[in-house]
Amino acid sequence: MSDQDQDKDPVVHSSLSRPLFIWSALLLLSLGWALYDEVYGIRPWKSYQSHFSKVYSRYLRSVRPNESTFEKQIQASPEYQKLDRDAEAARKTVAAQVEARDREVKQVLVPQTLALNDPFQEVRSHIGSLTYQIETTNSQSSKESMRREIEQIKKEIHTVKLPMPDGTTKKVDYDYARMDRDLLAWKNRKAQLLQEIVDLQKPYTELLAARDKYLSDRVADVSSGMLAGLLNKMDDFDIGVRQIHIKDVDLVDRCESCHLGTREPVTLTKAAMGGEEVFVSHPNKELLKIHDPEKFGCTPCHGGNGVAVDSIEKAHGSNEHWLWPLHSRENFEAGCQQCHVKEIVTEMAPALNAGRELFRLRGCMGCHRYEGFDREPEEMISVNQQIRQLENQKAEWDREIGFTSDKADRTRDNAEAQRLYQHANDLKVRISGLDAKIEQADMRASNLIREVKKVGPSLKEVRMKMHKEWIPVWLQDPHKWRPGTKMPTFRLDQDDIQAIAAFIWQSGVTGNLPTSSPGDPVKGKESFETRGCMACHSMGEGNDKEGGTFAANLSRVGEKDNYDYLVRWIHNPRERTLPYCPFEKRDLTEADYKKKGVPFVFDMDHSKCPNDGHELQVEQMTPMPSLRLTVEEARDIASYLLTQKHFDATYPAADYLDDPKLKTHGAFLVRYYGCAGCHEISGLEEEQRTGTELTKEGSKPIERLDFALLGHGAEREGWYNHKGFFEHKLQDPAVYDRGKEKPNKLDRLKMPNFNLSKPEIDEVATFLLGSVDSALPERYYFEPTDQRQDVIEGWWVIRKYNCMGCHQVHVGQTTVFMTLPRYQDPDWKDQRPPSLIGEGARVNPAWLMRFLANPALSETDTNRDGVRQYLKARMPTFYFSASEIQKLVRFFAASSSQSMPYIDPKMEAISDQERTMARQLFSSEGAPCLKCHATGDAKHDQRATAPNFLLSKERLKPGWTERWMVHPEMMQPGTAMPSGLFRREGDRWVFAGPTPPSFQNYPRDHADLLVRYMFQFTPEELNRLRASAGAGAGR
Amino acid sequence: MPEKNGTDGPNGAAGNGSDSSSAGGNGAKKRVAVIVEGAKAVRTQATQEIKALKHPEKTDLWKSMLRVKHDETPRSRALGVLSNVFLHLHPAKINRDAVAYRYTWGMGGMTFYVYITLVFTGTLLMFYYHPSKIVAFRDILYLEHDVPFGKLLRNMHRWGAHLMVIMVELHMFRVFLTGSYKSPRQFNWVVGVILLVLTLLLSFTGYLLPDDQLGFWAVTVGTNMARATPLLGHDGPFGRQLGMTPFNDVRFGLLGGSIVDANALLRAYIWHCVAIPIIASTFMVVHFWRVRKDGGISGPAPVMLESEIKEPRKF
Amino acid sequence: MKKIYICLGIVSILTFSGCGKKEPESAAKEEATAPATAPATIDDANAATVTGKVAFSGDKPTMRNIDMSANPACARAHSGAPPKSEEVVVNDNGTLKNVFVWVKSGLPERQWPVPSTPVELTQKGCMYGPHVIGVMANQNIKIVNNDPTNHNIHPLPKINQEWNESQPPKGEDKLKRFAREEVMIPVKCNVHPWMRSYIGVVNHPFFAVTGDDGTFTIKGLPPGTYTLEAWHEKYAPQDVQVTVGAKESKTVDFPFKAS
Amino acid sequence: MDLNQLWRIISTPDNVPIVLLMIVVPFYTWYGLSQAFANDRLVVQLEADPALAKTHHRKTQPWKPGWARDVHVWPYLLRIEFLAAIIVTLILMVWSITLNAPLEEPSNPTLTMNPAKAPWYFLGLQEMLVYFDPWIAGVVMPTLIILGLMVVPYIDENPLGNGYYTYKQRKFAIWTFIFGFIILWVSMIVIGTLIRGPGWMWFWPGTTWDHNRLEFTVNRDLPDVFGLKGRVAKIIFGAIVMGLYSVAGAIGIHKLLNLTPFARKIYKRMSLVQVVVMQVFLISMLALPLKMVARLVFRIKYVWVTPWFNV
Repeated sequence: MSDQDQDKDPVVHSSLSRPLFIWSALLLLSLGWALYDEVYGIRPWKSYQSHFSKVYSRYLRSVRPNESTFEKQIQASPEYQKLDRDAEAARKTVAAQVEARDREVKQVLVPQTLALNDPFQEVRSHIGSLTYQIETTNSQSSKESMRREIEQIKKEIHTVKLPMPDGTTKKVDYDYARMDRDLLAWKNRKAQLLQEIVDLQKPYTELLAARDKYLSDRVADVSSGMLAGLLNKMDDFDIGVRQIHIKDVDLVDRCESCHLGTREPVTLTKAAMGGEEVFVSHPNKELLKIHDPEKFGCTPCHGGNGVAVDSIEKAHGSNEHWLWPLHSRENFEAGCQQCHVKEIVTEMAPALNAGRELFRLRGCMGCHRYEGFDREPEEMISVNQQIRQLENQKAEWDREIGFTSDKADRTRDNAEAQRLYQHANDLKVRISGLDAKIEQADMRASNLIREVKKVGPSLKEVRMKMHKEWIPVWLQDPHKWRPGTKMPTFRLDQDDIQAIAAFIWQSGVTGNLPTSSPGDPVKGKESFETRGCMACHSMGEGNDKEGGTFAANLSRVGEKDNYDYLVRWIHNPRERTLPYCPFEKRDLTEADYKKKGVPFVFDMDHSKCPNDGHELQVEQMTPMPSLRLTVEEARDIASYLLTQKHFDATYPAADYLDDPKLKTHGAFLVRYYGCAGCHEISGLEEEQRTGTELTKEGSKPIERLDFALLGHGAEREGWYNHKGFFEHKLQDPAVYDRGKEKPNKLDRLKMPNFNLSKPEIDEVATFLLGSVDSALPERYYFEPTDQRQDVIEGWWVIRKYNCMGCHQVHVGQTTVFMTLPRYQDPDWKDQRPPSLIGEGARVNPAWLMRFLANPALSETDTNRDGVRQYLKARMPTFYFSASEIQKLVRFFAASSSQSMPYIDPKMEAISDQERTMARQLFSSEGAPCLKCHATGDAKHDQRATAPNFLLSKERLKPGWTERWMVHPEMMQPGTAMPSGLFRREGDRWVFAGPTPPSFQNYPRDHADLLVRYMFQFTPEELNRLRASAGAGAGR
Repeated sequence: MPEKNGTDGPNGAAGNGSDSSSAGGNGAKKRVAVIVEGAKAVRTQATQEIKALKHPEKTDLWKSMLRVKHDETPRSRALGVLSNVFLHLHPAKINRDAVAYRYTWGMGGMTFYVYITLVFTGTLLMFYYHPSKIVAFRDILYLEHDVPFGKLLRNMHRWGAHLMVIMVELHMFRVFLTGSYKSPRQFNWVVGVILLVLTLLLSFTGYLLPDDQLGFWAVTVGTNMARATPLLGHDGPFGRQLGMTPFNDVRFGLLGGSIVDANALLRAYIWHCVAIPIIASTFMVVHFWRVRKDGGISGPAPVMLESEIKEPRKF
Repeated sequence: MKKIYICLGIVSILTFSGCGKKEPESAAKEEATAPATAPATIDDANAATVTGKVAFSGDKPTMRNIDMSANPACARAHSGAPPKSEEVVVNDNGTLKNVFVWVKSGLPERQWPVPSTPVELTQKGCMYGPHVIGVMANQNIKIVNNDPTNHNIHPLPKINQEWNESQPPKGEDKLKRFAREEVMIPVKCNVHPWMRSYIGVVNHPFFAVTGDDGTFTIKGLPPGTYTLEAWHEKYAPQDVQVTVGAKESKTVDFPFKAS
Repeated sequence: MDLNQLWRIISTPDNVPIVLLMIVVPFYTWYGLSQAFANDRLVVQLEADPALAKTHHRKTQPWKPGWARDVHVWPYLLRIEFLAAIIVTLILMVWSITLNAPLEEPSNPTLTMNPAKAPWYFLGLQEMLVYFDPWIAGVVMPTLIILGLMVVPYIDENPLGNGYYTYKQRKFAIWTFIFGFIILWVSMIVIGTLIRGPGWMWFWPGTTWDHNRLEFTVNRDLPDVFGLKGRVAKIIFGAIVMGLYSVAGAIGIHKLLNLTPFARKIYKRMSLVQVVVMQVFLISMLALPLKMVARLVFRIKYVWVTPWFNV
């Protein structure tokens, strides 16, 4: 630096332009960055979209040749060609006429109307404005003058150049009236001509439609025309946010900005989309049809943040602080639960249904309240409350009647007295209404007592049922003794086990069991395997296990049960040793009855407490039904079951079970661990649940889920969320005790281990994850007020009694019978219990009600099945309560869209001649009906494989019967009822085989005839039919 | 451009001429000449005026807007600042060393600049925000995901607010270190303290507006202190004795309720967007005005020696 | 102006650098090339033949009589000799009848021509005949009712579609086919519970059913190593490995034992 | 060492300003003080050389005769302001692009956040809640801080150091301010942000913020330490202690202000009102660290227990 430089004032002479430039440049750069961020950085969907349009068009192009060659083949087919030719011919025949009309419209009417329209409108608007002035002016004289003016205008002549059909123009003089007239005439003429064209072309357009339908009927997925359309769409694919906006909920879902293939008409797979899973179609189009995304959006079911499109993490809601993250693959169906919360079975949600079923069957609901599950006890309380309220109301009105009458007696004014008397009378009538209400509530209460079921067996009967030594072994680890059992493994030490076992043993009731002689185990095995036991119970261990999972596996039952008890149990599982009085809160004994001098009898018909008249619990609280077996058969089965054991199994002596000192502690532990949630236990009948309520567990703030010491590890490992919490808890319920210092055993987590498999854990987790306090508005909830409500209610009953073990109740369902090896055999296949799909359309609800109450359809002859006596498996008696029967009947009606109540359709009476004809047909060799259908003849019925026609009238609905005869394979593919029995002839069904001679010249529908015959069938007619069949056979 | 305009003129005139000549005869020629003449005059005038545009500062329009000439004479420079409504807070000339960053740290000015930025972004944010429960949170999501530059806007507002608090504190730190609060600037320091408080309150009221857990609990914690106000809070000393309950104490007044709820949100919004900015702006005006009136920026002043201390005035 | 250009330049660089997303190219192509197997013709020149017989050892089970008394129309067809159950038919030469022998695996992936002639399954005297038939997938089965009584034909496949159609006495013949390989499909008649037939549906023409002499012949096999299976309705199926060269003839015997 | 936790705390968007604060406050402290020391050296030089003092321009900034003492605002100041505006905008832009403003769950009054923290600039007050009752920490203290700041110009009677950085000439003022600003304000914020975890417990940087952590501390009131039982006795005792503290503090401050001749000179210039006001504020300011020590070291909760309030 020189001196001169030093002398220069640095403040004045320094230049700032360089830093200014640099910083400005940087600022501009940052602006550019902001712009980039705005346009691309936080809009990753843009690149997804351009990628999609590329991959998708490539895919469309690759499938198009296939489709189009296929289509060309169809188009080359003679049928198509013929349709095409016909259409063309039809077009040609009317072409000239159409052309003439078209020409008139286009060349005459339209141009002329156009030419006349302007002058007409001008005059009209002038008149209009004058009219307005007339209407608004006050001066009469000016009104008059304006009216005159209007008249003048109307008379004015306008010369209009009208174009003529030949191309020339013609000058025509018009006044207003004529213009108006002509325009109207032309308009009408035009409409008439256009209609004529349509009418003329009708055959052509119809043929064209037929031709196109022929093509579309034969192209499976999408036509090549459609593909071309899609391709065009891809060509002008515009990149932009795709969003669903539902205004009233303020829901904005932009999921489809990246998931572009979701609703494409072509089914897109991962492979088709170049390995990009993000572009695949929704896997269940059916589901999307019910839940139209335009109405439901995406996130209400799937979770995630529908608004966010700036990153995958945010869009899927997996960022911190977002409360509703996307459900992961194994828990997809959690989304269903939040709206379908009232259901136990939701169609198309198998994992969720399985989760709910586990929650119910494994007894989770014994400790955890969940709205809707095990609701009977709660309902009982509310019904009793209702009864009390009604009684109070009644008493109050009663008093008021007294007061009012008194007051009326004393009043001076007649009118007033009359009013008061009237009021008193009104109250009386209203009280009678209350009585009816109370009666209903009473009935409901007694129904409810029957409906309460427990997941586990009653422990009151252990003394009669069990081997004493077995109990401690079982308590030690139920899953070791019987893998997969419902009873979970508790964290008990030896002292606890002894105390609990002792309490259970000592609190058991004793009673007299009839001693039974031994039965035949071989016969018993046969009965066990064919009567239907295996729809619920399984037999065999490990891989040999066969049968249902609804109830216990019985492979080792011989090691633990007493024979006599087992016989009683199999004969009627509902039979109790002692009735329980919920009012006195104790089991009544014979002494109670004796005191009152009443015989010691308690059953459905003798269900009142002798002491206080309250409704008694007279049944075991088990869903197990009675198969109406004879005592002999019960003995056989019991003998068979007792052979089921490990012969080398030993049980240490357990004398401490009688040690009274252990009882108190045992009682404490039993209460502490909530055993009474699943078992009926003396003294603990009214126990409350010990666990937390889980109805809204899925939306409990994560902070409230106690991860204990695992929280930080969970955060690191990425399972610090509801899913992770549930899964770990279910996997090992004690997991959150890990590392905790809890010297007192009772401080430990007490939830027992259910030893669930991974899929089971996923299913339960799905259920819990869906159990949320939904933010969706009411209308999204599936709470139908129509018949679908009956379906919801019915499913609870069906699940409760495991109807699906034997019957197919909904389409696509597998029953346990369908999986049993024995029932794979062609002969045994017909022995499977009937499918109940379409049951509502098939049977008369009044009959169904009777049948459900008494499946034997007889009070005396109970050792049989009321309808299908040929089946070895037997419809058991469930002792349904009245309301359960109502629910079931309504369920079947609703699932077949049948209106309730059912009114028998009026049926045309069958004439004698027709009856003879039908009888002849039934008994002819050509018609096989009587070969399979039972006739009541013992010998014949041995081989029968179908119900007796005598039942038809009461049991069936005629419409269904006819549809069944004509097309049984449509209702039950693979049914024993052969199809093709009738063929269509004109507009009637005609029997396909040879008909008796009397049928000649019979002009009516054969199927209808047979239906009428069946529905007017009588026992006498059956005899005649049998006789004639015998005679026919003799022929 | 001007050249092109110029050439266009005759062409147009010629076209005109040819058109009229076909219509008229001899007299038409004269008329054409007159028109051509006129067109030429217009052209020259246009050229001149366009040339004049090269010096916009000399136009009347310019003068009317800026009132002063812009040349590099000291007078013009001084006038440039003094006669500018935005710049006249500055004096025409200042202490040569005050220009350097060392002394001032620039914190005051930058705070003001950030404040302006905040007003700007805040105003834009107000277009998209409704101060009511549920909607407020949704609006933030909307800002984040829908509004063009909405995310940037919100980020700038948030970080600007934090930056402003930091800058205000540093400004105060500097003013203290340089002893600038001393006579005659004592009162401006007081104004500054008030502005500091207002800045904190601005930031605090804004904290609640997204209505998320963070803001909700921060404000809950913050306002919970108010319940312990002596005499006026129901948890404060002598509050109970004076009949304070959660429903009539000072906290209730702040929140418009006993809990942080819709009313609190609305109050925070109005304080944040209307009341405090107006108050703060007023104090800022006073603050700046006092800076000028108290003799401009305090330094860097020449150092004073102990020996030069004057005796204080005695009252 | 310059600044704007620079800025634009930078912005555009940033823009394009963000766009370069790699695309997986291959997947769509793979999809397009689905396995398209050419229809194969049997190469007579090199064809090998496998023959053999199914021997039966042990006690010859007695053939149960079928009681048709409930159905006089059926019983009449067998006046005199009551028909016997065809569950196990042991020929006089100690071989087993109605054994379905087929090439279970080892054949190249090819489409074999489906014969246009249908295989016939008759109902005569309320018995199916033959008791065991083999067809190729999509080959027609002609079902004939020669009885004066109504039958219904009810195959109970596990893989193919199940159906159950009635056929009136002397009614029109039915042409039916199964599209997928399945060994075996039992067929029954619900009206006449004793009636039973088995249909073996195979993707190729290399199968045979043993007849009265208990032998079978599988012709036209391309050279190779195959697993042959012999299936019998009562006894467990047996597998045998066999390798044949061009024009070679091999003999394979299956020994079945009474259980 | 839980680096993950440390990173989480530091990278929480709302904590970034605190990190910034931790950088800029030391920087500017150094920046200001270094200029102060330079000026002090100049003062020493000038005191020593009265002749030079007459001619010297008395600044550390360079100066040559002929240079203008004042410069035009336009362009010399405005251009810098313009540059500053650009830089601030740039910083704000980059910060806003790279870091998103926090947005947590929608507010939920039933779900308390743990820890629930006030905005960072109030964390000092929240930290004080540990040591004082809310009415002091939340109401009295802030009021005192504001008033205390306001009275500063009116009690500072030191005529030196007006308009230039200096340490020597204003030792007491600078120490007081640095103590108040850096120790009591900024470092409290830092503690509140980085160190106070769930349950407002003390977590050293690098330890895991464990929600399950339990701490056992018994805090006693000072009267209890001395075994006082009666209510009145406690009131009187507390008042006495408070009084003693005030007197001791006043004497201490008085001594401090008379430490050097220069200080004495300044002290003498102060009026009685000024002295009293200053004493009040300084004593209450000192009370905070003393109470912290009492609480953290001696586990003392309250000093003065009355039925109406506790101190």
